[in-house]
Amino acid sequence: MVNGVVVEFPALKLMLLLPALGVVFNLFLGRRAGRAIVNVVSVAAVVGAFLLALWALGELLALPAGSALKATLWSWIYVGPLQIDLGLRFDALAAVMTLVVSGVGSIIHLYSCGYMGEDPDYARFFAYMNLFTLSMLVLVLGNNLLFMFIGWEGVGLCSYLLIAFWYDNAQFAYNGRKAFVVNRIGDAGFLLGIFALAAAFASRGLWTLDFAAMREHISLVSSAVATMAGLLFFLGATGKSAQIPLYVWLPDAMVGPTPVSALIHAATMVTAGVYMVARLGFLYQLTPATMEVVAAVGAITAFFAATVALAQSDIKRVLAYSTISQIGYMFLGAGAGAFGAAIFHIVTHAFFKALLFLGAGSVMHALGGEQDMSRMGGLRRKLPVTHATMLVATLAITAVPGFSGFFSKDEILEAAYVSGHYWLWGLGVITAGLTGLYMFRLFFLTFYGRSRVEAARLPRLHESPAVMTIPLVILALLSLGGGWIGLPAGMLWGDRIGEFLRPVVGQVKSVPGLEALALSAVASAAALSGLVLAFVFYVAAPGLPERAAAWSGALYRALREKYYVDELYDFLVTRPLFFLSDVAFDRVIDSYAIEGLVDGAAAAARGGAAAIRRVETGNVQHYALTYLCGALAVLAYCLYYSMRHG
Amino acid sequence: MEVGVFAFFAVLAVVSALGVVLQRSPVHSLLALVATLLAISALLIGLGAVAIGFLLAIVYVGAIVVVFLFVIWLLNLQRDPGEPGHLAAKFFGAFAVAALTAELFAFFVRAPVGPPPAPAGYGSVDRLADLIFRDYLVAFEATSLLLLVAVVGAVAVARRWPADQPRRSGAGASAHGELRRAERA
Amino acid sequence: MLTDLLIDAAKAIVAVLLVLNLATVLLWFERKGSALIQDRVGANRAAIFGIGRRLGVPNLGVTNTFVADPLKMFTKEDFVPDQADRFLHTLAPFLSLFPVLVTFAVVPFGDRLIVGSRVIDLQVCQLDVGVLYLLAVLGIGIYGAALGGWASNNRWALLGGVRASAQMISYELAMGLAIIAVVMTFGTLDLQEICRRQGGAWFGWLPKWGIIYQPLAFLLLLTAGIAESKRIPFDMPEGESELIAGYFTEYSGGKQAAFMLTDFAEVVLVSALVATFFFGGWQVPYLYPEGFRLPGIGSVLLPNLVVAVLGVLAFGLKVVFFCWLQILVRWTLPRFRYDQLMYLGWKILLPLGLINLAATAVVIVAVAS
Amino acid sequence: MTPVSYYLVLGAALFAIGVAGVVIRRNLIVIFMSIEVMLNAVNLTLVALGRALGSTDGQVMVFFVMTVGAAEAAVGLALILAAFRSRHTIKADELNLMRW
Repeated sequence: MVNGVVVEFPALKLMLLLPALGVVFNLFLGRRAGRAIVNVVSVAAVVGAFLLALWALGELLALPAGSALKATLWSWIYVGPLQIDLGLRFDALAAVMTLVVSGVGSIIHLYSCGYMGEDPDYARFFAYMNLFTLSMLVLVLGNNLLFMFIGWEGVGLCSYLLIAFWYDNAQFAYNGRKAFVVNRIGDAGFLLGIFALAAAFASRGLWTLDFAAMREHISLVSSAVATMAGLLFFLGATGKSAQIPLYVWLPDAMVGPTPVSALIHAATMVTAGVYMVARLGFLYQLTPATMEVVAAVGAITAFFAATVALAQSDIKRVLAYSTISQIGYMFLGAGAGAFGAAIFHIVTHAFFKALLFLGAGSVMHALGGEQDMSRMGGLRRKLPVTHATMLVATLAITAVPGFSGFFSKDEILEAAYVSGHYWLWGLGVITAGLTGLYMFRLFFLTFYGRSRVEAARLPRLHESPAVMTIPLVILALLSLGGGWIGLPAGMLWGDRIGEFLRPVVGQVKSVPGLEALALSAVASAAALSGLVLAFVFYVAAPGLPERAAAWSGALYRALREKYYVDELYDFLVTRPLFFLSDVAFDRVIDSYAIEGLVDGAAAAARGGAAAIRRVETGNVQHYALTYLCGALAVLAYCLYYSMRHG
Repeated sequence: MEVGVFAFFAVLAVVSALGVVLQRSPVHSLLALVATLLAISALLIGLGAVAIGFLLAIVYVGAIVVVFLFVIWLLNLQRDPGEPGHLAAKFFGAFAVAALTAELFAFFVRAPVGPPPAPAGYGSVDRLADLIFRDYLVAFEATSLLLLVAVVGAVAVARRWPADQPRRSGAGASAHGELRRAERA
Repeated sequence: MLTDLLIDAAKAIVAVLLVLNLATVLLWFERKGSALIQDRVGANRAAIFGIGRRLGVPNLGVTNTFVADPLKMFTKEDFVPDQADRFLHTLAPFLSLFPVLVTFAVVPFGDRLIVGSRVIDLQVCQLDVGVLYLLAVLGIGIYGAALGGWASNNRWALLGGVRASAQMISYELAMGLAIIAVVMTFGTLDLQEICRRQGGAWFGWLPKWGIIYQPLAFLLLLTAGIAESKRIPFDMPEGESELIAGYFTEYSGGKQAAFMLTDFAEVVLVSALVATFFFGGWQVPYLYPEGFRLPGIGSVLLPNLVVAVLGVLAFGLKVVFFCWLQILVRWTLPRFRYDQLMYLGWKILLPLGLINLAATAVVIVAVAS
Repeated sequence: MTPVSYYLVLGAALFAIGVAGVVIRRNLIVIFMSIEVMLNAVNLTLVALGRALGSTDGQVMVFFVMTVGAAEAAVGLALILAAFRSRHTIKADELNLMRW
């Protein structure tokens, strides 16, 4: 399958070096350098990485299909036959991800300069942001599982640091911890998956974690091991990408600064799980069962999150659930074998979701931090640019034909249908309708209707500065046109991104043109009906939602309370754990066993010391004499040795 | 002839080294130390290490031992009363030293008999400087740093801090203080 | 073999006698010179049978300086204080005088003398590392004063001894730095060789003496040398008005004579060193081994013997000149205070010496490259 | 030439004498002087062995030993001074606050 060449390309190292320098600078000199220099350095670091990525892409395109660029940073672990380098590999998959990470990252960094313009801790913020970019690039570019895992952990760390960025708020800090802990559960799965895979290869005599080598020799792995490893990796993916059952952290992560939500919790980090599954596609293709699990979890999560999003009133929370839902789509695509489509959806999703978050940030900026949609409304005229760009983004996520989301979502649903997952396809279509509903609910509640903004905030209502609106416009253009790189096969220039990715992620069978058109039509109809419903509910007949809510009663409350999942987790996991810690570990094991051990060791040391401290007479000459005796012994041994051996 | 010169300085070195250890008065010990060092430097010159021999005399006799002398004066050390001290320690010490002597002798008596004739320029300043400033340059610079640190440390340790100044009355003490103030100024 | 030994012995004896005699002459010189400077008569006693007076020659005090005083010195009771350390008390004067005298072993007092096939170097002991020897022996010289002061068991003497040793150790640094600068300039540690390299002339008329290369080092060496000999203005160790006579307060007779002799021998030594390092030693301007070569005038061929003798005379003349200079200094300048003395040594001379050394090194490297 | 072993044996003897001084004498200053004797015995041995091997490195070592010895003397004597100031003794066995 892979017939390209691998070319040494040292500039890849530079791609990591730039954000790393940004981190070091911001961390140690940032405060002293001042805001302007920090802004310039941080943005330049990421933009530089983006330009390098473009250069690398140019190099890659010049090579035959399936080629890759590589660079080696250092030799890392050399234990017996196991040799792991910190190596970078820039193939088509990595190229797409790198461009998204650094490109969208650049835009969001730029936006942050404005958004964080008044925060006193800007240097720390940008240090974390650059560190995140660095980690994400490591995750994407790493040529082996272990190096990838470093990036994986790095982004988790940055996510934690940035969620709890305003750490003096106890709730924010708690949410940060929650994200971290939930992620750790997934990471444990990832790590166990690495071990399983490494062991499986090692038992056949292949000591490697390198993607290319593993892919080449994947036939060595039995399907049972592949299933286990695949499920473990997928557990990791559900943690990082916020899928059932480990999605609970993402809605709470919205307390971080909005650019963080845009970059980390919408555009890049949360798609890492999808990327990982795509990267390990060769493994998943071995085990249809795992693929089924991935697809099912994806579709169910998509639907589930979409329903919850219907009833949320916090603008960022709605976006968070929509993110979970969209990533569910990606996993649906990946589970259906359409890794290319999943990656394509990552790209388009990055554009419109970043735009949505930044737009929401712009709205919040204008309203002085207000996140509750019930206190918005009628902002269309006050925030024209935000309004226009948000409209584009909402159309894109609703998958209205022609906008970017349409193409990628269409591809995914088509793949689900073609691979025979009709139920999941149906769920996806329903979710598409829900998407249209809740997204336009958000849009209309925010920009249309009667203004519900608090009176005190009205006079200061203003459009965001250019440094924030320009990123919005760029992202809007990308949301509008970004999908056209992946048209359905045979149309105009065809599926360019799919062809580009094909050597890495493989191909799915497609359906005849007419059937595909029919599938698209169904999905689009669902999406548009959601749109229309939203219009009716929130613009045409504003009283309707309340009545609907009252009518549905318990269902609506369940949706608003997110199906009580947090409470369920609290009851099932958190409380028993606290109880166990408190009673069993603290009062019994810690008090008696561990303290007894520690005290016993201390007592033993004290007793021993009391016995032998008499040696310390404090008289230098006694020490000298002792030393002399030792020297005499050594000398005697040397003498003996030299006499024995001439 | 040569052996005679060696024997003379060897005996001088040993006798005066014994003097260092056995003299009751520190000043006499010190003088014996000077004699030992001079004998050793003469022996070094006899071995062809001319420059190092003279350097030893300059550095040790001309500087280091003088500092010892100052300290002896500063502490106003008189002759030791000669109390027996720890007899056990002395006994074991003497025993250990005897063992050490025996072992060292056992080692060294089997050394090569005659040294080869010294090559031209052996032990000259040129050769020495060549080594120090080329092969051992880093070590040399490190010792210069060491000396600086030692000087600073010595001043810091030996300085009379205001807190522990024992205030004594009397002309001598105040003159001393005046001198210190003047030196500091 | 035996001849060599004899020649060496002869050179040594000549050198020692010359130094000792010169020291004695200096004593007289100082007495009369100080009298001249202070507008008094000075030594004028103990004429033998009044011969001079009968002949109408003014009594210059020659007799009491050269005959009566030594006689008196050596016949006086050798007094050792009761609580003194007798051994060290006796040893100290010799420990003081001996190093100064043996220092002269490496000071060249003339060029080669060729007798038949034998070449005699007019230097007691030719030593490749003469300068190191010089510094080593001067270092030992401290012990004489220090131990003399300590062994007397007298507060004044001890103070004098402490002052003397502190002063000498302090000024030895400046002295060493000055000498090292000269050594770097000429690239040798051999004093005879240093003299030789000061031969010849620039532009045919300016003698290549050390003073031209190292004027600062000359001042440093002269100053430090005077301090080393513990004479005014650096005579704190003996400071009569404060410490009676410093470290030799408790000395009398021959031992005191040895201390005094040390002083004057040191004066001679400083003069000899200054002459050797900075004024060409035995070099006579325009005199080359084959004879005079006067710039712009012509040359005169001379036999080796004449050249050698001229060299020795020139060296003597230079030494006497600097002796005179030191005596002049002694009787003109007031005494330093002790802290001023330390200040001068550590904070002026030492930094100057270091700067001079660094500058010399830079210039040497620049010239070499 | 004098055999090198003579020098080595002499060095050993001087070293042993120095050790004896360190172990037996109680006066810190004298102990210190004995250490200097030991150092210089080692210096002698270094040069003698260097001579036997025809190398100058032994002399360079002596050079470094001297420098270190100078530093050691400066700091050591300063310590003795400080100790004397606070405890009014320089008897090695009376400066034993650091026992037990």
